[in-house]
Amino acid sequence: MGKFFAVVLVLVAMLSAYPIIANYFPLPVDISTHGHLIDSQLHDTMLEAGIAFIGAQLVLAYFLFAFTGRKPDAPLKNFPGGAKTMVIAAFLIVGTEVLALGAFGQKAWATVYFVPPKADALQIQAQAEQFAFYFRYPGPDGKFGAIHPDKIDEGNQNYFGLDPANEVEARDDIVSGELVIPVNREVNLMMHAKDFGHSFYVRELRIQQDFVPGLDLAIHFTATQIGKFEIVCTQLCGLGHYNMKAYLNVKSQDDYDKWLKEQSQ
Amino acid sequence: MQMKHAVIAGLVMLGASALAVAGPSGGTVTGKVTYEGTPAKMKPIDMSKEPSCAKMYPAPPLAETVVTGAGNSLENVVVFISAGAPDDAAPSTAATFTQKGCRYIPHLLAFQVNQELKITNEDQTSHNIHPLPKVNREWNKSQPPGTPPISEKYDKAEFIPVKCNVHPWMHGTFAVLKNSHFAVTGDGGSFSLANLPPGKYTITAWHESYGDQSQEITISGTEAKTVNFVFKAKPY
Amino acid sequence: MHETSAQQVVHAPPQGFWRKYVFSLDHKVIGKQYYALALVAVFTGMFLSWLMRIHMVWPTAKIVGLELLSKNGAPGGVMTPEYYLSLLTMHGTLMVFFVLTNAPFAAFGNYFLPIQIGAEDMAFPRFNMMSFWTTFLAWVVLMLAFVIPDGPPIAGWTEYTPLSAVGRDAGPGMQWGASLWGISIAIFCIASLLGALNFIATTLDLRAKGMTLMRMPLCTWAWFITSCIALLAFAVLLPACILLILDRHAGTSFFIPGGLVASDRLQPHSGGSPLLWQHLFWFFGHPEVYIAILPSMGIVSHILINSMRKPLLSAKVVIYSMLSIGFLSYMVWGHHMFVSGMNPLSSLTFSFPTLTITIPATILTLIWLGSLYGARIQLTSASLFAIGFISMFVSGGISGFFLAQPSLDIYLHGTYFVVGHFHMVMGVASLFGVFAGTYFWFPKMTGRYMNETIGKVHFWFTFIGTYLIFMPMHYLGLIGNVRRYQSFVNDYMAPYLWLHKDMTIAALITGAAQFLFLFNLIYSRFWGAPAPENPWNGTSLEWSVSSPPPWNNFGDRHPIVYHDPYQYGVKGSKGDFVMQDSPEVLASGD
Amino acid sequence: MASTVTPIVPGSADLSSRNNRLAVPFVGSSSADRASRSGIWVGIFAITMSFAAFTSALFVRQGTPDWAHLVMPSVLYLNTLFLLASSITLEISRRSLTAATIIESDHARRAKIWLLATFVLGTAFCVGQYMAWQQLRAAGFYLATNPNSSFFYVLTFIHVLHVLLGVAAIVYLLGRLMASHSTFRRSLFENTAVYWHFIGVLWVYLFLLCLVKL
Repeated sequence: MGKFFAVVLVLVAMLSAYPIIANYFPLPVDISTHGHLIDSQLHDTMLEAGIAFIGAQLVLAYFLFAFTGRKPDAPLKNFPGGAKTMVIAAFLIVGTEVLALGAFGQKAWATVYFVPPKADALQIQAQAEQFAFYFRYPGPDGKFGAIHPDKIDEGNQNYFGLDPANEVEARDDIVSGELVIPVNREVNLMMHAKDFGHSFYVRELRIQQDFVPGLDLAIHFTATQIGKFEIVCTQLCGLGHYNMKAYLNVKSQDDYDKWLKEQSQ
Repeated sequence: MQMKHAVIAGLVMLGASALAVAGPSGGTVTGKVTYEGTPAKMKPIDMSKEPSCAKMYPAPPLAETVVTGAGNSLENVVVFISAGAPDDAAPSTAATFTQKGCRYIPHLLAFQVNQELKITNEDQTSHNIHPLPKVNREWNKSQPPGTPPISEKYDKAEFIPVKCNVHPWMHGTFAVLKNSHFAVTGDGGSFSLANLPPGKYTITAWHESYGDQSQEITISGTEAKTVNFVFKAKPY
Repeated sequence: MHETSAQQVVHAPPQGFWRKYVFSLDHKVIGKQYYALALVAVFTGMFLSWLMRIHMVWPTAKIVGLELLSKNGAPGGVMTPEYYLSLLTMHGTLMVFFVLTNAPFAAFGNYFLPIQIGAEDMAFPRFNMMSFWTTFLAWVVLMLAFVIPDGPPIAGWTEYTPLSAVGRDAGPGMQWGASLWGISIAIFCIASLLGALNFIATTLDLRAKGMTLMRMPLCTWAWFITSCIALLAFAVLLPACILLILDRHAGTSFFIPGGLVASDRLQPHSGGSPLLWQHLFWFFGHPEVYIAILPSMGIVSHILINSMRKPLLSAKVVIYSMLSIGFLSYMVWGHHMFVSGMNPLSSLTFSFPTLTITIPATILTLIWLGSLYGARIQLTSASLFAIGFISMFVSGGISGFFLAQPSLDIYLHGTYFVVGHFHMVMGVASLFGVFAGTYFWFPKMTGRYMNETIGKVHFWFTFIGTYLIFMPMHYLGLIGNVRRYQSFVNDYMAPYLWLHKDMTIAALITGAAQFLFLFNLIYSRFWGAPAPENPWNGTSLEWSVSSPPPWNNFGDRHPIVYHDPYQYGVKGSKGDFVMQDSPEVLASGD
Repeated sequence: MASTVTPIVPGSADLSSRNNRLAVPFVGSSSADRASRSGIWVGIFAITMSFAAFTSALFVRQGTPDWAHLVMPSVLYLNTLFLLASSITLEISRRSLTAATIIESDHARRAKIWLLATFVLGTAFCVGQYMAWQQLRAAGFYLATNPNSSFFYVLTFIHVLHVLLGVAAIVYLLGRLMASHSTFRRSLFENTAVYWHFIGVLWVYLFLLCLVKL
């Protein structure tokens, strides 16, 4: 039984690690300027964690193989060094790992959260609601109309509760169900939640940020590749959560300008 | 300008109603609903979130809050007898409300108190029907594709906004009415209420964003009357 | 003071059916009651997970008879999106509160903690009874959510505000279902506080003569530490639930900000803070993870030592590691909120203690592994699960290493990576502890052995099945598979749906295997082979009393403890072990 | 040493356990006595944690635009006096009881009277808190009026619940003292006293918190 268990453990370790080693589940293409930091961090962690995982399982397997079904009078041995080695090992190996990963890991985090957006970053407002994202561009005047929750009229496409009747800034605001941005241009996304908590997740951008009702956050990123990517909600927001998605449409500067012109008609 | 249009339209309707008199019992009220002023420009609905629906339209459909037609005619106005007529028993036939292409067909569904309401989902995606009544009981049901129609009833007269929680742009209206004398204006904005027994009535026209208007009329015998409604349209 | 004996008649021998089996003051009966409740809850939760897995991969599938469970939730047997979320919420709540908190901690703790420290009962038997019956009440209130027309809440077991706080406009189940949830959890908090209080007082003051703290068995230590954690955690969750209920029904705005428009209605609230709920909840929520896993660590150590026939490399190190885990568990709650909009600086301050927790965890693992070296391992169903626990703990624990890093959490948060992680380490691992404990202590609790053959089959299905279900979740997390989706409509998920199908099949088989365990329990309870007083040649006090023990545990005997709990691999009068309360003098030990 | 103490029966069931009679000076020997004392302290710890949670909630919640100052009802000052006084009376009662040699002694009689006073003051506090709520309502501040009133009602109400628990314990003790030649655990009396002082301190804290923050 012990031998069998050992074999199973080895198989488990190998089969669990194989898909990762063979890269059956590759990370999506990285279209952000900071993504490579996260990817390399993930790669390093995977390496260390993988070694620890396989190592532990194999050791467990070996000990099972060696020390099960022994005769009742078989001599009991203690692991050389005893507990002290274990503690020291844990502190050395894990401790250094912790510090290393902890320290390096913060770089990616810092570039996302601590570096302020450039002054010329493209200002776009994102509103998350049950169960869609809407994006607002300030229009020619470069100013956003104020949000009036009581004026929201979705049947009439007024998702933000704009008041064009009384506010000039609101009249030229462009609202789109698709996040269209120019390539290689920093975007400062101001995040507003209309009803509940939502989240903005684009795998390729390596960006995930919650929308917090009552707390308007901003996150900034630069897309480096033209194409269409999925924006999904990762924060449980109600019955349509699974279906809450939009598209990130990265266009060349010209196409983007063209699109903007069409919209402002 | 608009007035002139309306008058012409009225005359046209008079001519038309002369034929309608042929109806056997009771009088007939016909008319046309128009607007004056500039109505808000309906924006195209952005369905990019739901590709299965978006691909059903060559060009994005317009929002239906205000639907206008030739000659300033106004659609989706429900015209009904708000006073003077006795309450009618609900008909046995069901009123059907269909979700197709992530829109409500019809946009405004008028039916009677206690009349069966059948809601069907012809889309490939899950919908969620959430009427927001004030006097009736509120319910909120999802309808995955391929599930049997939802059957409901309302026991009080009310104009009920209907929304789909999953697709924010999907908005419609249930007009739950006391009696069988009602009509919803379609293309051209005209309506006709037939078989009105003689009597004094208040006839009301209701529009989801322009509110309602009422007029008093007296029907004697099988005469045909014309009633027109003109709503004030706002650009925003 | 600790040398004081706990000699006292805590309560008179139980008379009559009600006192004996229902409103019993006997910690052993109460322990069994907790176990039974957990058993019902775990099978309910498992059944819900079946429905979820089936629906997840065949969203439009008609599940026969499901419409009977809920007419609105599953019209014509096809589950609606919100009903999926209802089941998800109930699965999480049942499993976390009524299984992972009840089974390893309340059930086994109640039954064995007093016996293992040589007490005749808990310090406050009436509190003890109350805490079980309040727990039961909490369960009843929660299950009511299934029968009310509104259905169970859809906000997940974390009940994030404002979704959980605004009521009807948040969707089906959020009108009364969510209120029931809040009330149920509030009641559960009170019950757990009473229980924890009892555990602590009992451990501190009712220890038998000679039972110093360091002579307590490791599982007793685990239960003691856990009760300290629980005392803190539930004392914080209770106020949170009260405030939530007030927001829902009294119109206050603790968690609900102003200007929210849900279902086209402007919500009449202002100024509340959604993050406040998250902070309060996770201040409870993360320690809760250790409330679930620590008792299993203790139980597993206890059983491993017995089946290795030699003590661990160092019991002290294990105790200190568990203590430091318990302590650190209060400094790490923020790692659930890295991308929640919390100040990014605090994310960093939370990530370091989180990474640090891996040190005591690693020490524990190394101690377990290292102790296996040179042992005479006997593979019983119990020890199989105990060893399986180590494997699970490693697999699930290591993935926590990714999530502890804010920068990786940006990518992995809210994906199946998280689901795989906590199911393995918090869910299955601690359940392995419960299984091990059951196979190990069943003879003591009932006087009969469980069937070993069925037990082993049960183990292999469970062990392999677990890996088949939860390992792939990590992979799916890496490709950004979002959790809590009722069906995977994202374009990038299309190539991977087959994997979800396989996981569903694995889940169905593994789940089915659990009925072997259920059968084994019931069968062995009545027809199992009779077990002696000390079937596994154990050393701790529970093996010094008859199986099952008398109502006052030790009869008129007042046990006196002479040794450390784990005198194995020594020359004792009875064999290769010496029991804690046997006065024989040892060359080794103390 | 302590292990020589003979078993003790909780409650008054067993009159034979002589060392549990009031007549005998209290000895903290019985493990059950110690357990109940640890119990009360552990309980106090838990309650403290809960109110710490409420406090942190208050600190997070403050400073929002809807945060409006709340004028404390004047009766609260009186209530505070009541509760503090009740702690003193209870302490006097406890001491005279410890000094009591036999149940019928003057000490014991004094103990009863002061315990009664404690009960009266405690009840007065609860009534006073109720009046405070009435005053607030009269001033138009309801539970949901603004976060300040919300917190005030929540904190005071939950505190009063704890006070009522203490009052119940005092009533029980009174009953025991009134009944002639009854015996009960001194630890029960001691623990009640500890708990009562605790809710007194807790109230002072809450009152200051409300004064400063709300």
